[in-house]
Amino acid sequence: MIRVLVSPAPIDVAEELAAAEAAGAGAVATFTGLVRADEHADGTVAVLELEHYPGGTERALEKLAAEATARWSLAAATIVHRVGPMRPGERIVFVAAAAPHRDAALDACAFLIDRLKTDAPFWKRETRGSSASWVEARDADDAAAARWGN
Amino acid sequence: MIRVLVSPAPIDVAEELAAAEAAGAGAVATFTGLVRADEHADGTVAVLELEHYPGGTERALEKLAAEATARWSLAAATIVHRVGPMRPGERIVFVAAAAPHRDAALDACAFLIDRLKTDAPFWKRETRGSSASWVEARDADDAAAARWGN
Amino acid sequence: MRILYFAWVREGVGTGEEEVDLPATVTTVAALIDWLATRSPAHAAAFAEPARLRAAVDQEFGPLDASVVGAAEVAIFPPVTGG
Amino acid sequence: MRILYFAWVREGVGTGEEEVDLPATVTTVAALIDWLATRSPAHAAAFAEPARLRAAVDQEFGPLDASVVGAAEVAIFPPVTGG
Repeated sequence: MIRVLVSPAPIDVAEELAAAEAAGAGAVATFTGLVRADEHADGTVAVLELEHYPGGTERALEKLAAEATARWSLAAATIVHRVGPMRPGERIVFVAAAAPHRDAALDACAFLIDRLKTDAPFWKRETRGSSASWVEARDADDAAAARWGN
Repeated sequence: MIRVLVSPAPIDVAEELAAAEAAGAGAVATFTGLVRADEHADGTVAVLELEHYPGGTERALEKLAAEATARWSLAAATIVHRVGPMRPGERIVFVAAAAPHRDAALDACAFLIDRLKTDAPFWKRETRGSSASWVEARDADDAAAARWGN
Repeated sequence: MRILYFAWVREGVGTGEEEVDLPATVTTVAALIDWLATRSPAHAAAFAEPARLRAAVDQEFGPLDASVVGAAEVAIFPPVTGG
Repeated sequence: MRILYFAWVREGVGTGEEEVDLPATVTTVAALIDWLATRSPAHAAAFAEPARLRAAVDQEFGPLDASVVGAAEVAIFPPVTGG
Protein backbone atom coordinates (compact mmCIF):
# COMPACT_ATOMS: atom_id res chain seq x y z
CA MET A 1 0.00 0.00 0.00
CA ILE A 2 1.35 3.40 -1.01
CA ARG A 3 -0.43 6.38 0.43
CA VAL A 4 0.56 9.97 -0.47
CA LEU A 5 -1.41 13.01 0.58
CA VAL A 6 -0.58 16.72 0.32
CA SER A 7 -3.29 18.81 1.91
CA PRO A 8 -3.98 22.00 3.86
CA ALA A 9 -6.06 19.99 6.36
CA PRO A 10 -4.64 18.95 9.76
CA ILE A 11 -3.01 15.52 9.65
CA ASP A 12 -5.02 12.73 11.29
CA VAL A 13 -2.24 10.47 12.55
CA ALA A 14 -4.57 7.96 14.20
CA GLU A 15 -6.30 7.31 10.89
CA GLU A 16 -3.03 7.16 8.94
CA LEU A 17 -1.41 4.84 11.46
CA ALA A 18 -4.45 2.55 11.49
CA ALA A 19 -4.30 2.32 7.69
CA ALA A 20 -0.58 1.42 7.80
CA GLU A 21 -1.25 -1.20 10.49
CA ALA A 22 -4.09 -2.67 8.47
CA ALA A 23 -1.58 -3.69 5.78
CA GLY A 24 -0.95 -6.74 7.95
CA ALA A 25 2.79 -6.45 8.70
CA GLY A 26 4.12 -6.92 12.24
CA ALA A 27 6.14 -3.71 12.52
CA VAL A 28 5.15 -0.10 11.88
CA ALA A 29 7.54 2.82 12.33
CA THR A 30 6.40 6.43 12.06
CA PHE A 31 7.84 9.90 12.13
CA THR A 32 5.86 13.05 12.85
CA GLY A 33 7.30 16.52 12.33
CA LEU A 34 5.65 19.38 14.19
CA VAL A 35 6.00 23.14 14.00
CA ARG A 36 8.46 24.11 16.69
CA ALA A 37 8.19 27.35 18.62
CA ASP A 38 11.92 28.06 18.44
CA GLU A 39 12.94 30.90 20.64
CA HIS A 40 15.11 33.27 18.67
CA ALA A 41 16.25 36.82 19.38
CA ASP A 42 13.64 38.02 16.89
CA GLY A 43 10.77 36.28 18.61
CA THR A 44 8.85 33.05 18.60
CA VAL A 45 7.59 31.54 15.37
CA ALA A 46 3.95 32.60 15.19
CA VAL A 47 3.09 31.09 11.82
CA LEU A 48 4.85 28.64 9.53
CA GLU A 49 3.67 28.53 5.93
CA LEU A 50 4.41 25.67 3.56
CA GLU A 51 4.46 26.30 -0.18
CA HIS A 52 4.68 23.37 -2.58
CA TYR A 53 4.69 22.41 -6.26
CA PRO A 54 1.21 21.02 -7.01
CA GLY A 55 1.54 17.90 -9.12
CA GLY A 56 5.31 17.85 -8.81
CA THR A 57 5.06 17.26 -5.08
CA GLU A 58 2.75 14.29 -5.33
CA ARG A 59 4.91 12.84 -8.07
CA ALA A 60 8.08 13.18 -5.97
CA LEU A 61 6.44 11.66 -2.89
CA GLU A 62 4.98 8.74 -4.82
CA LYS A 63 8.39 8.04 -6.31
CA LEU A 64 9.94 8.15 -2.84
CA ALA A 65 7.31 5.83 -1.34
CA ALA A 66 7.73 3.41 -4.24
CA GLU A 67 11.52 3.41 -3.80
CA ALA A 68 11.19 2.63 -0.08
CA THR A 69 8.60 -0.05 -0.76
CA ALA A 70 10.90 -1.79 -3.26
CA ARG A 71 14.03 -1.46 -1.14
CA TRP A 72 12.56 -2.77 2.14
CA SER A 73 9.64 -4.88 0.77
CA LEU A 74 7.21 -2.72 2.71
CA ALA A 75 3.61 -3.71 3.30
CA ALA A 76 2.74 -0.01 3.57
CA ALA A 77 4.47 3.32 2.92
CA THR A 78 2.63 6.48 3.94
CA ILE A 79 3.65 10.11 3.37
CA VAL A 80 1.28 12.88 4.43
CA HIS A 81 2.46 16.48 4.22
CA ARG A 82 0.48 19.53 5.19
CA VAL A 83 0.69 22.76 3.16
CA GLY A 84 -0.44 26.32 3.78
CA PRO A 85 -0.27 28.18 7.10
CA MET A 86 0.16 26.34 10.41
CA ARG A 87 0.95 27.16 14.02
CA PRO A 88 3.42 25.86 16.62
CA GLY A 89 2.51 22.39 17.82
CA GLU A 90 0.67 21.47 14.62
CA ARG A 91 1.83 18.56 12.48
CA ILE A 92 3.72 19.37 9.28
CA VAL A 93 4.51 15.88 8.11
CA PHE A 94 3.77 12.25 8.95
CA VAL A 95 5.50 9.25 7.42
CA ALA A 96 4.97 5.58 8.20
CA ALA A 97 6.55 2.33 7.04
CA ALA A 98 5.09 -1.12 7.71
CA ALA A 99 7.22 -4.24 7.26
CA PRO A 100 7.39 -7.80 8.57
CA HIS A 101 10.37 -6.95 10.82
CA ARG A 102 11.32 -3.90 12.84
CA ASP A 103 14.71 -3.14 11.28
CA ALA A 104 13.11 -2.73 7.84
CA ALA A 105 10.29 -0.57 9.22
CA LEU A 106 12.68 1.65 11.21
CA ASP A 107 15.17 2.06 8.36
CA ALA A 108 12.48 2.74 5.78
CA CYS A 109 10.86 5.33 8.04
CA ALA A 110 14.18 7.17 8.50
CA PHE A 111 14.80 6.94 4.73
CA LEU A 112 11.39 8.42 3.93
CA ILE A 113 11.81 11.47 6.14
CA ASP A 114 15.49 12.02 5.28
CA ARG A 115 14.86 11.91 1.56
CA LEU A 116 11.63 13.89 1.77
CA LYS A 117 13.68 16.73 3.27
CA THR A 118 15.87 16.96 0.17
CA ASP A 119 13.78 15.51 -2.66
CA ALA A 120 10.28 16.89 -2.28
CA PRO A 121 9.35 20.40 -3.46
CA PHE A 122 8.22 22.11 -0.27
CA TRP A 123 9.36 25.49 1.00
CA LYS A 124 8.90 26.86 4.50
CA ARG A 125 8.32 30.49 5.31
CA GLU A 126 8.42 31.57 8.94
CA THR A 127 6.68 34.62 10.30
CA ARG A 128 8.19 35.98 13.52
CA GLY A 129 6.41 39.06 14.77
CA SER A 130 6.07 41.34 11.75
CA SER A 131 8.84 39.82 9.62
CA ALA A 132 8.55 36.82 7.33
CA SER A 133 11.48 34.91 5.85
CA TRP A 134 12.09 31.79 3.79
CA VAL A 135 13.80 29.01 5.72
CA GLU A 136 17.28 28.16 4.41
CA ALA A 137 18.07 24.58 3.40
CA ARG A 138 20.39 22.76 5.80
CA ASP A 139 23.59 20.99 4.77
CA ALA A 140 22.81 18.42 7.49
CA ASP A 141 19.71 17.43 5.53
CA ASP A 142 21.76 16.76 2.40
CA ALA A 143 24.15 14.64 4.45
CA ALA A 144 21.28 12.69 6.05
CA ALA A 145 19.72 12.00 2.65
CA ALA A 146 23.05 11.07 1.08
CA ARG A 147 23.69 8.21 3.51
CA TRP A 148 20.92 6.23 1.78
CA GLY A 149 22.72 6.33 -1.59
CA ASN A 150 20.88 6.79 -4.88
CA MET B 1 8.19 13.17 30.18
CA ILE B 2 8.66 9.46 30.82
CA ARG B 3 5.63 7.27 30.32
CA VAL B 4 5.68 3.54 31.02
CA LEU B 5 2.61 1.35 30.97
CA VAL B 6 2.24 -2.44 31.14
CA SER B 7 -1.38 -3.45 30.81
CA PRO B 8 -3.71 -6.13 29.45
CA ALA B 9 -5.81 -3.40 27.78
CA PRO B 10 -5.50 -2.66 24.04
CA ILE B 11 -2.94 0.07 23.32
CA ASP B 12 -4.42 3.44 22.36
CA VAL B 13 -1.74 4.77 20.02
CA ALA B 14 -3.57 8.00 19.21
CA GLU B 15 -3.65 8.96 22.87
CA GLU B 16 -0.03 7.93 23.45
CA LEU B 17 1.20 9.76 20.36
CA ALA B 18 -0.72 12.91 21.31
CA ALA B 19 0.88 12.84 24.76
CA ALA B 20 4.37 12.51 23.25
CA GLU B 21 3.64 15.36 20.82
CA ALA B 22 2.37 17.55 23.66
CA ALA B 23 5.88 17.53 25.16
CA GLY B 24 6.61 20.36 22.71
CA ALA B 25 9.49 18.92 20.65
CA GLY B 26 9.49 19.15 16.87
CA ALA B 27 10.13 15.50 16.07
CA VAL B 28 8.35 12.36 17.24
CA ALA B 29 9.33 8.86 16.13
CA THR B 30 7.28 5.80 17.02
CA PHE B 31 7.40 2.07 16.65
CA THR B 32 4.40 -0.24 16.91
CA GLY B 33 4.73 -4.01 17.09
CA LEU B 34 1.71 -6.07 16.15
CA VAL B 35 0.87 -9.74 16.43
CA ARG B 36 1.70 -11.30 13.09
CA ALA B 37 -0.26 -14.14 11.61
CA ASP B 38 2.83 -16.02 10.43
CA GLU B 39 2.00 -18.92 8.22
CA HIS B 40 3.87 -21.99 9.41
CA ALA B 41 3.48 -25.64 8.58
CA ASP B 42 1.75 -26.11 11.91
CA GLY B 43 -0.84 -23.41 11.25
CA THR B 44 -1.52 -19.75 11.74
CA VAL B 45 -0.95 -18.11 15.13
CA ALA B 46 -4.38 -17.99 16.69
CA VAL B 47 -3.39 -16.47 20.03
CA LEU B 48 -0.23 -14.86 21.36
CA GLU B 49 0.11 -14.60 25.12
CA LEU B 50 2.54 -12.29 26.85
CA GLU B 51 3.78 -13.13 30.33
CA HIS B 52 5.79 -10.58 32.30
CA TYR B 53 7.45 -9.92 35.66
CA PRO B 54 5.16 -7.53 37.53
CA GLY B 55 7.22 -4.82 39.19
CA GLY B 56 10.44 -5.94 37.51
CA THR B 57 9.01 -5.09 34.09
CA GLU B 58 8.03 -1.54 34.98
CA ARG B 59 11.40 -1.03 36.63
CA ALA B 60 13.27 -2.25 33.54
CA LEU B 61 11.19 -0.11 31.19
CA GLU B 62 11.57 3.01 33.34
CA LYS B 63 15.31 2.50 33.41
CA LEU B 64 15.35 2.11 29.63
CA ALA B 65 13.23 5.24 29.08
CA ALA B 66 15.45 7.22 31.46
CA GLU B 67 18.57 6.04 29.65
CA ALA B 68 17.18 7.10 26.27
CA THR B 69 16.03 10.44 27.68
CA ALA B 70 19.50 11.19 29.05
CA ARG B 71 21.35 10.00 25.94
CA TRP B 72 19.26 11.92 23.37
CA SER B 73 17.89 14.75 25.57
CA LEU B 74 14.36 13.61 24.83
CA ALA B 75 11.32 15.72 25.55
CA ALA B 76 9.28 12.52 25.84
CA ALA B 77 9.96 8.77 26.02
CA THR B 78 6.98 6.44 25.95
CA ILE B 79 6.91 2.66 26.33
CA VAL B 80 3.57 0.86 26.40
CA HIS B 81 3.52 -2.94 26.39
CA ARG B 82 0.47 -5.13 26.39
CA VAL B 83 0.37 -8.37 28.40
CA GLY B 84 -1.99 -11.33 28.47
CA PRO B 85 -3.65 -12.94 25.45
CA MET B 86 -3.91 -11.14 22.12
CA ARG B 87 -4.82 -11.93 18.53
CA PRO B 88 -3.21 -11.34 15.11
CA GLY B 89 -3.34 -7.67 14.12
CA GLU B 90 -3.48 -6.41 17.72
CA ARG B 91 -0.73 -4.16 19.09
CA ILE B 92 1.83 -5.75 21.41
CA VAL B 93 4.07 -2.76 21.99
CA PHE B 94 4.27 0.94 21.25
CA VAL B 95 7.31 3.13 21.84
CA ALA B 96 7.73 6.82 21.09
CA ALA B 97 10.57 9.32 21.38
CA ALA B 98 10.16 13.09 21.08
CA ALA B 99 13.17 15.35 20.50
CA PRO B 100 13.97 18.73 18.99
CA HIS B 101 15.46 17.11 15.85
CA ARG B 102 14.58 14.06 13.84
CA ASP B 103 17.88 12.17 14.07
CA ALA B 104 17.61 12.06 17.89
CA ALA B 105 13.96 11.00 17.78
CA LEU B 106 14.60 8.27 15.20
CA ASP B 107 17.71 6.91 16.94
CA ALA B 108 16.07 6.96 20.38
CA CYS B 109 13.01 5.16 19.05
CA ALA B 110 15.16 2.41 17.50
CA PHE B 111 17.16 2.18 20.75
CA LEU B 112 14.00 1.82 22.84
CA ILE B 113 12.58 -1.07 20.83
CA ASP B 114 15.95 -2.80 20.29
CA ARG B 115 16.78 -2.74 23.98
CA LEU B 116 13.26 -3.57 25.10
CA LYS B 117 13.59 -6.81 23.13
CA THR B 118 16.58 -7.93 25.22
CA ASP B 119 16.25 -6.06 28.53
CA ALA B 120 12.60 -6.22 29.55
CA PRO B 121 11.14 -9.33 31.20
CA PHE B 122 8.41 -10.39 28.77
CA TRP B 123 7.86 -13.85 27.39
CA LYS B 124 5.73 -14.80 24.39
CA ARG B 125 3.76 -17.99 24.07
CA GLU B 126 2.16 -18.82 20.74
CA THR B 127 -0.84 -21.04 20.34
CA ARG B 128 -1.13 -22.64 16.88
CA GLY B 129 -4.10 -24.89 16.55
CA SER B 130 -4.04 -27.14 19.62
CA SER B 131 -0.36 -26.72 20.50
CA ALA B 132 1.20 -23.92 22.52
CA SER B 133 4.91 -23.15 22.68
CA TRP B 134 7.21 -20.51 24.17
CA VAL B 135 8.87 -18.31 21.59
CA GLU B 136 12.66 -18.70 21.46
CA ALA B 137 14.88 -15.62 21.88
CA ARG B 138 16.58 -14.49 18.67
CA ASP B 139 20.33 -13.91 18.33
CA ALA B 140 19.47 -11.08 15.94
CA ASP B 141 17.81 -9.25 18.84
CA ASP B 142 20.97 -9.48 20.93
CA ALA B 143 22.98 -8.11 18.01
CA ALA B 144 20.52 -5.23 17.48
CA ALA B 145 20.63 -4.31 21.17
CA ALA B 146 24.41 -4.59 21.31
CA ARG B 147 24.96 -1.92 18.65
CA TRP B 148 23.83 0.73 21.18
CA GLY B 149 26.61 -0.17 23.63
CA ASN B 150 26.05 -0.27 27.37
CA MET C 1 6.80 26.14 -22.57
CA ARG C 2 5.32 26.71 -19.14
CA ILE C 3 7.77 28.10 -16.56
CA LEU C 4 6.91 27.79 -12.85
CA TYR C 5 8.55 29.63 -9.95
CA PHE C 6 8.32 28.86 -6.23
CA ALA C 7 9.16 30.45 -2.88
CA TRP C 8 11.57 33.41 -3.04
CA VAL C 9 12.21 32.84 -6.73
CA ARG C 10 8.49 33.35 -7.34
CA GLU C 11 8.47 36.45 -5.17
CA GLY C 12 11.57 37.83 -6.91
CA VAL C 13 10.31 37.25 -10.44
CA GLY C 14 6.90 38.60 -9.43
CA THR C 15 4.82 35.73 -10.81
CA GLY C 16 4.39 32.03 -10.18
CA GLU C 17 3.94 31.01 -13.80
CA GLU C 18 4.62 32.28 -17.30
CA GLU C 19 4.46 30.94 -20.83
CA VAL C 20 7.54 31.43 -23.01
CA ASP C 21 8.55 30.66 -26.59
CA LEU C 22 12.01 29.30 -26.22
CA PRO C 23 14.64 29.84 -28.97
CA ALA C 24 15.93 26.53 -30.30
CA THR C 25 19.41 27.48 -29.07
CA VAL C 26 18.33 27.16 -25.41
CA THR C 27 18.68 23.47 -24.58
CA THR C 28 19.54 23.21 -20.87
CA VAL C 29 18.08 24.46 -17.59
CA ALA C 30 21.16 26.68 -17.07
CA ALA C 31 20.75 28.22 -20.51
CA LEU C 32 17.03 28.68 -19.87
CA ILE C 33 17.79 30.56 -16.66
CA ASP C 34 20.28 32.82 -18.46
CA TRP C 35 17.71 33.47 -21.17
CA LEU C 36 14.89 34.16 -18.66
CA ALA C 37 17.19 36.59 -16.82
CA THR C 38 17.01 38.91 -19.88
CA ARG C 39 13.23 39.28 -19.58
CA SER C 40 13.27 41.87 -16.76
CA PRO C 41 15.46 43.30 -14.00
CA ALA C 42 13.33 41.30 -11.53
CA HIS C 43 14.16 38.05 -13.35
CA ALA C 44 17.83 38.99 -13.43
CA ALA C 45 17.86 39.71 -9.69
CA ALA C 46 16.02 36.47 -8.82
CA PHE C 47 18.49 34.44 -10.88
CA ALA C 48 21.62 36.33 -9.74
CA GLU C 49 23.02 33.31 -7.88
CA PRO C 50 22.46 30.17 -9.98
CA ALA C 51 24.08 28.06 -7.24
CA ARG C 52 21.03 28.80 -5.09
CA LEU C 53 18.60 27.55 -7.75
CA ARG C 54 17.14 24.11 -8.33
CA ALA C 55 14.96 22.89 -11.17
CA ALA C 56 12.54 20.23 -12.33
CA VAL C 57 11.85 19.44 -15.98
CA ASP C 58 8.39 18.01 -16.52
CA GLN C 59 8.24 17.43 -12.74
CA GLU C 60 11.48 15.45 -12.77
CA PHE C 61 14.18 16.98 -10.54
CA GLY C 62 17.49 17.39 -12.27
CA PRO C 63 20.78 19.28 -12.37
CA LEU C 64 21.10 22.67 -14.03
CA ASP C 65 22.66 21.06 -17.10
CA ALA C 66 19.58 18.87 -17.65
CA SER C 67 17.97 19.14 -21.07
CA VAL C 68 14.82 21.20 -21.57
CA VAL C 69 14.38 20.18 -25.21
CA GLY C 70 10.78 19.17 -25.82
CA ALA C 71 9.74 19.84 -22.22
CA ALA C 72 6.25 21.16 -21.52
CA GLU C 73 6.96 22.47 -18.00
CA VAL C 74 10.10 23.66 -16.23
CA ALA C 75 10.05 24.71 -12.58
CA ILE C 76 12.75 26.89 -11.00
CA PHE C 77 12.98 27.21 -7.23
CA PRO C 78 15.28 27.40 -4.17
CA PRO C 79 16.63 24.32 -2.38
CA VAL C 80 13.67 22.58 -0.75
CA THR C 81 12.91 22.86 2.97
CA GLY C 82 9.94 20.60 3.65
CA GLY C 83 9.40 17.92 6.23
CA MET D 1 14.19 -15.18 50.22
CA ARG D 2 11.43 -15.01 47.61
CA ILE D 3 12.15 -16.93 44.41
CA LEU D 4 10.13 -16.14 41.28
CA TYR D 5 9.89 -18.21 38.10
CA PHE D 6 8.56 -17.17 34.69
CA ALA D 7 7.56 -18.74 31.38
CA TRP D 8 8.74 -22.33 30.81
CA VAL D 9 10.87 -22.22 33.97
CA ARG D 10 7.67 -21.55 35.94
CA GLU D 11 5.87 -24.34 34.11
CA GLY D 12 8.78 -26.73 34.67
CA VAL D 13 9.17 -26.02 38.39
CA GLY D 14 5.40 -26.14 38.78
CA THR D 15 5.02 -22.86 40.65
CA GLY D 16 5.60 -19.18 40.00
CA GLU D 17 6.86 -18.32 43.46
CA GLU D 18 8.34 -19.96 46.53
CA GLU D 19 9.96 -18.87 49.77
CA VAL D 20 13.29 -20.44 50.67
CA ASP D 21 15.74 -20.24 53.56
CA LEU D 22 19.07 -20.04 51.86
CA PRO D 23 22.20 -21.58 53.45
CA ALA D 24 24.89 -18.93 54.02
CA THR D 25 27.16 -20.87 51.66
CA VAL D 26 24.95 -20.01 48.67
CA THR D 27 26.13 -16.56 47.52
CA THR D 28 25.59 -16.36 43.73
CA VAL D 29 22.71 -16.87 41.32
CA ALA D 30 24.49 -19.90 39.83
CA ALA D 31 24.93 -21.47 43.28
CA LEU D 32 21.30 -20.67 44.08
CA ILE D 33 20.17 -22.48 40.94
CA ASP D 34 22.30 -25.54 41.84
CA TRP D 35 20.83 -25.51 45.34
CA LEU D 36 17.23 -25.08 44.10
CA ALA D 37 17.77 -28.02 41.70
CA THR D 38 18.00 -30.34 44.72
CA ARG D 39 14.47 -29.45 45.88
CA SER D 40 12.64 -31.74 43.41
CA PRO D 41 13.07 -33.62 40.13
CA ALA D 42 10.95 -30.91 38.51
CA HIS D 43 13.39 -28.21 39.70
CA ALA D 44 16.31 -30.28 38.46
CA ALA D 45 14.72 -30.72 35.04
CA ALA D 46 13.82 -27.04 34.71
CA PHE D 47 17.40 -26.01 35.57
CA ALA D 48 19.09 -28.70 33.47
CA GLU D 49 20.58 -26.19 31.04
CA PRO D 50 21.87 -23.19 33.01
CA ALA D 51 22.94 -21.52 29.74
CA ARG D 52 19.25 -21.11 28.91
CA LEU D 53 18.51 -19.33 32.20
CA ARG D 54 18.56 -15.63 33.06
CA ALA D 55 18.07 -13.95 36.43
CA ALA D 56 17.25 -10.74 38.23
CA VAL D 57 18.27 -10.01 41.82
CA ASP D 58 15.89 -7.59 43.52
CA GLN D 59 14.53 -6.76 40.02
CA GLU D 60 18.01 -5.93 38.71
CA PHE D 61 19.05 -8.08 35.72
CA GLY D 62 22.46 -9.63 36.15
CA PRO D 63 24.77 -12.46 35.14
CA LEU D 64 24.59 -15.89 36.77
CA ASP D 65 27.60 -15.04 38.94
CA ALA D 66 25.80 -12.02 40.46
CA SER D 67 25.59 -12.01 44.26
CA VAL D 68 22.37 -12.99 46.01
CA VAL D 69 23.68 -12.10 49.49
CA GLY D 70 21.07 -10.03 51.31
CA ALA D 71 18.61 -10.13 48.41
CA ALA D 72 14.88 -10.22 49.13
CA GLU D 73 13.78 -11.45 45.69
CA VAL D 74 15.48 -13.48 42.97
CA ALA D 75 13.75 -14.20 39.66
CA ILE D 76 14.82 -17.02 37.34
CA PHE D 77 13.53 -17.16 33.78
CA PRO D 78 14.33 -17.89 30.11
CA PRO D 79 15.83 -15.29 27.75
CA VAL D 80 13.20 -12.59 27.24
CA THR D 81 11.09 -12.40 24.07
CA GLY D 82 8.96 -9.26 24.40
CA GLY D 83 8.39 -6.34 22.05
